[in-house]
Amino acid sequence: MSTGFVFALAGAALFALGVAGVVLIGHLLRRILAFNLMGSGAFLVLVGLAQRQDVADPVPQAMVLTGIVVAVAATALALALVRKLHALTGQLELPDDVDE
Amino acid sequence: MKRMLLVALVLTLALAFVAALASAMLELGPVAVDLRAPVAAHLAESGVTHPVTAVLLNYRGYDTLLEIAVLLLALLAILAVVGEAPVSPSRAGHPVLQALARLAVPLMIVVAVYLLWAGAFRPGGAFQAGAVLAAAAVLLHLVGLQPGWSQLRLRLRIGLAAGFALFLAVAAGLLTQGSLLQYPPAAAGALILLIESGLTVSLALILAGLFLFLSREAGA
Amino acid sequence: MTFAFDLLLALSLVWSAWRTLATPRLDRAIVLFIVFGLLMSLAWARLAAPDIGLAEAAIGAGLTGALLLDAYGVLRRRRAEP
Amino acid sequence: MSDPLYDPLVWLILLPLAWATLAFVLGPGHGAWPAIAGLTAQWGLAFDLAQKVGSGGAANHVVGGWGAPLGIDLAVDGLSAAMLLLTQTVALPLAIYARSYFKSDDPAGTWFWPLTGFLIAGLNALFVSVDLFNLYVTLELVGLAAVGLVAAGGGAQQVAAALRYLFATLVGSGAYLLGVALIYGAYGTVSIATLLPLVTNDSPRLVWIAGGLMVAGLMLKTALFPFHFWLPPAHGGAPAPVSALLSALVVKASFYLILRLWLGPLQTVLPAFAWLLALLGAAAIFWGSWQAIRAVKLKRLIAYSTVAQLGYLFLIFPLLAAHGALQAGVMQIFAHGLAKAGMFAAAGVLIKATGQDTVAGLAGAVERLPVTMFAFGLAGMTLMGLPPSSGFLAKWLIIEAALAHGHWIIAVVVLAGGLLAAVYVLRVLRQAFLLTPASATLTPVPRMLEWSAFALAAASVLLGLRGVELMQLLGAMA
Repeated sequence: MSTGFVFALAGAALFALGVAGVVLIGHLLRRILAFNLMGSGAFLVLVGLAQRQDVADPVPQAMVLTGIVVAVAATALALALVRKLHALTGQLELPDDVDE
Repeated sequence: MKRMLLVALVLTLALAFVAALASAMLELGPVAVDLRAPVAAHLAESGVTHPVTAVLLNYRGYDTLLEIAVLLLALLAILAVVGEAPVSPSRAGHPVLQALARLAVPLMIVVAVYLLWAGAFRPGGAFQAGAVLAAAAVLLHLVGLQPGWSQLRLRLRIGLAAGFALFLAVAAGLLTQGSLLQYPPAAAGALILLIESGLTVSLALILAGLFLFLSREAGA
Repeated sequence: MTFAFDLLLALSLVWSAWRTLATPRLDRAIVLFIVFGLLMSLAWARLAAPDIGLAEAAIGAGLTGALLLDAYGVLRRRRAEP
Repeated sequence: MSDPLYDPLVWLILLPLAWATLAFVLGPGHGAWPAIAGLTAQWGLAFDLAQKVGSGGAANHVVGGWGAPLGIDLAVDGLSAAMLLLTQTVALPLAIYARSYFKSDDPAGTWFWPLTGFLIAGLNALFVSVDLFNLYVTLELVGLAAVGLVAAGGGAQQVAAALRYLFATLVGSGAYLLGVALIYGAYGTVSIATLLPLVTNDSPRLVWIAGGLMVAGLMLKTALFPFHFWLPPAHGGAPAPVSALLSALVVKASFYLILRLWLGPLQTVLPAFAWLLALLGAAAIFWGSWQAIRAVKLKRLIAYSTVAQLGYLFLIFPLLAAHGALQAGVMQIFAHGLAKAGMFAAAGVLIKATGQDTVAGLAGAVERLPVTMFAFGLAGMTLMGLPPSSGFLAKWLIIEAALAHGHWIIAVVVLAGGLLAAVYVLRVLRQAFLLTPASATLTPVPRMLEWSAFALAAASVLLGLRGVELMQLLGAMA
């Protein structure tokens, strides 16, 4: 089994773990961690699967560079929202959505 | 009890998904399109010799243009969320740490300039350079030499937007060559270096801003 | 030999990711996440992608880690104050 | 193209990026005029492009001059041209509305203009892109801009809604990205045109998983039942111009992408899911309408109506083989886009004027705000599907396509959905016709707010009379 393949498989596991985390975990900071794991998983699949013959492919590598920047942008925004929510309510979990 | 069932269900689904994905990956044959050949074939016209930089700023430069827009946008959204907050006095840092930071920062600037210049022919480029510069600013903040940013003065706004605006202007200007971001091969190297230099400054400011705008309410 | 290293690295990635989500203490979770980011940089190096390795270490582990730690610090201080 | 500098397709992306950046540099609260000027020009470009495409010419642009699969291509067919036209047509009146809506000291309006600029740029870029990875970047541009707009300057409720929305949109684009990664792994390209001949019935299993992931992610972003949980708080809690932009345009963008994949590279894979999507669409119509009927707050009601109206879009999937189903879907996108923008804009006026955000607080609105209530009624007419509105035309086309296939059950769902819509629209109108309570006070609102809401609502009805042109545009689809 090639290096690319091993990491593509790890990426698939990380993605699934991340999604399960986002779905199951209520704590918002941990949810942000889970989202980042999920993103890293997708990146590993993108490069690993494309390089399953172990020949470097610059195209998916450049895509992942783009993806990492997008992910950090999303993470920073999520953290800003969590900090704001905590400042306003003192909570680190989402309140129930009510229509009153 | 219900919670346990939910956890078990989701984890089982996740495992099943991984198993299905893994087995499907294993039965994959050779690919129909191999982009390595055209990437290498046009490298001479791309203006750089490092293939990843060629993809990032030339072949798929349009992706990168939009990606910088995403980054600037995220900073904007953060500003819209946190609003105008009173700036907290910077934490009093340890003098030894401050001295170390004073030593480290010039070194980091040198590294950033090297990374920017190296990007044309080896790993490196505007992103890594910008990240190192941003890290220098964050370091200064952590040891108490740089307060969190409170007010977004015009000069700072221009600095944050300049890299993107420059990239956008070059992309649009190259319409005269026939299409968006169509570098003339002779000028490609110079134009890419110009864009990357602008991006390095703005990326550093934006990445540092992500940190410094958020941490200004640190004392609150 | 290299295969064994790859396998070990891949397993450590998944394990550190799992611990990040499962460990009860938040500060440990964040530290584990930063460790995960550094392991990712190693993985990128193994995948002949040094550009991503650099970016991952600087942005993925570094900046994201700093943002998370800063947020954690503020939240803890807020909790301690009132 | 004779003059390379004038390519409407490219300027539809560059212009909003430029005025968004300008608005950011101008600073907090500034940028309304560049935005309105830019959107006016964009409307002209979109109209020009639609005419060109409608008369048989396809438009494309080879970014960087490389050509797919090495570079990124942009292309416009009838469907994209229609979406571009709708986007500018909805955004321009909303910009005029928002300029009067946000007072200079309103924290929600501080960065409204640059955020909206990036949102519109992302939408336009999404509608013209034919590269799966580039589409991912545009999805993130749209998603983060939308979340920023929802959260801007808001209280705890709004921030919580934005977080819910952010996680939904991030997981959605994450699933889409994994799908793209698998496609690249299987074929070595992400260009739609290159993929088209490669993806066949006997494609590897991985491609099916990829298709499922991409569509599931996009369903989450489109808020298709049961993934709609994030929509009512976000659309119901945001400032009115933002709610209007999100309901009219943003959820349509991810739907458009499902349609694009369905008709394009994944046409051999996705039809296996057709009835599942239609079933969820039907469930969305019933559940969304029921929640709208029960809603306490006015904007909550309108947001749940969006959940229901999105359901109709998914009814067309089992019918797509038939002539007319695509036209029906696009007509519904237009009808709901215009009507819902008008309705949220009208609701914004009502809430500003009466100072109350509940349906019960609307008593007496008709005599005091006749123009706005008339706008609300017109938009409601489109949502119910009464002739001659475009909503009627859309529902008629769906029913026609359904009966042509012998799928009468879809026709029944459409008719029942119209009746349910009538219940929640009439619930608002009935309240508005009640006598004004003596205690009520009325804050004067700028005329411009009322009339821009009216223009959007009226357009949703009048489009029903000019539907033929839109159909012709779609006829030019490749």
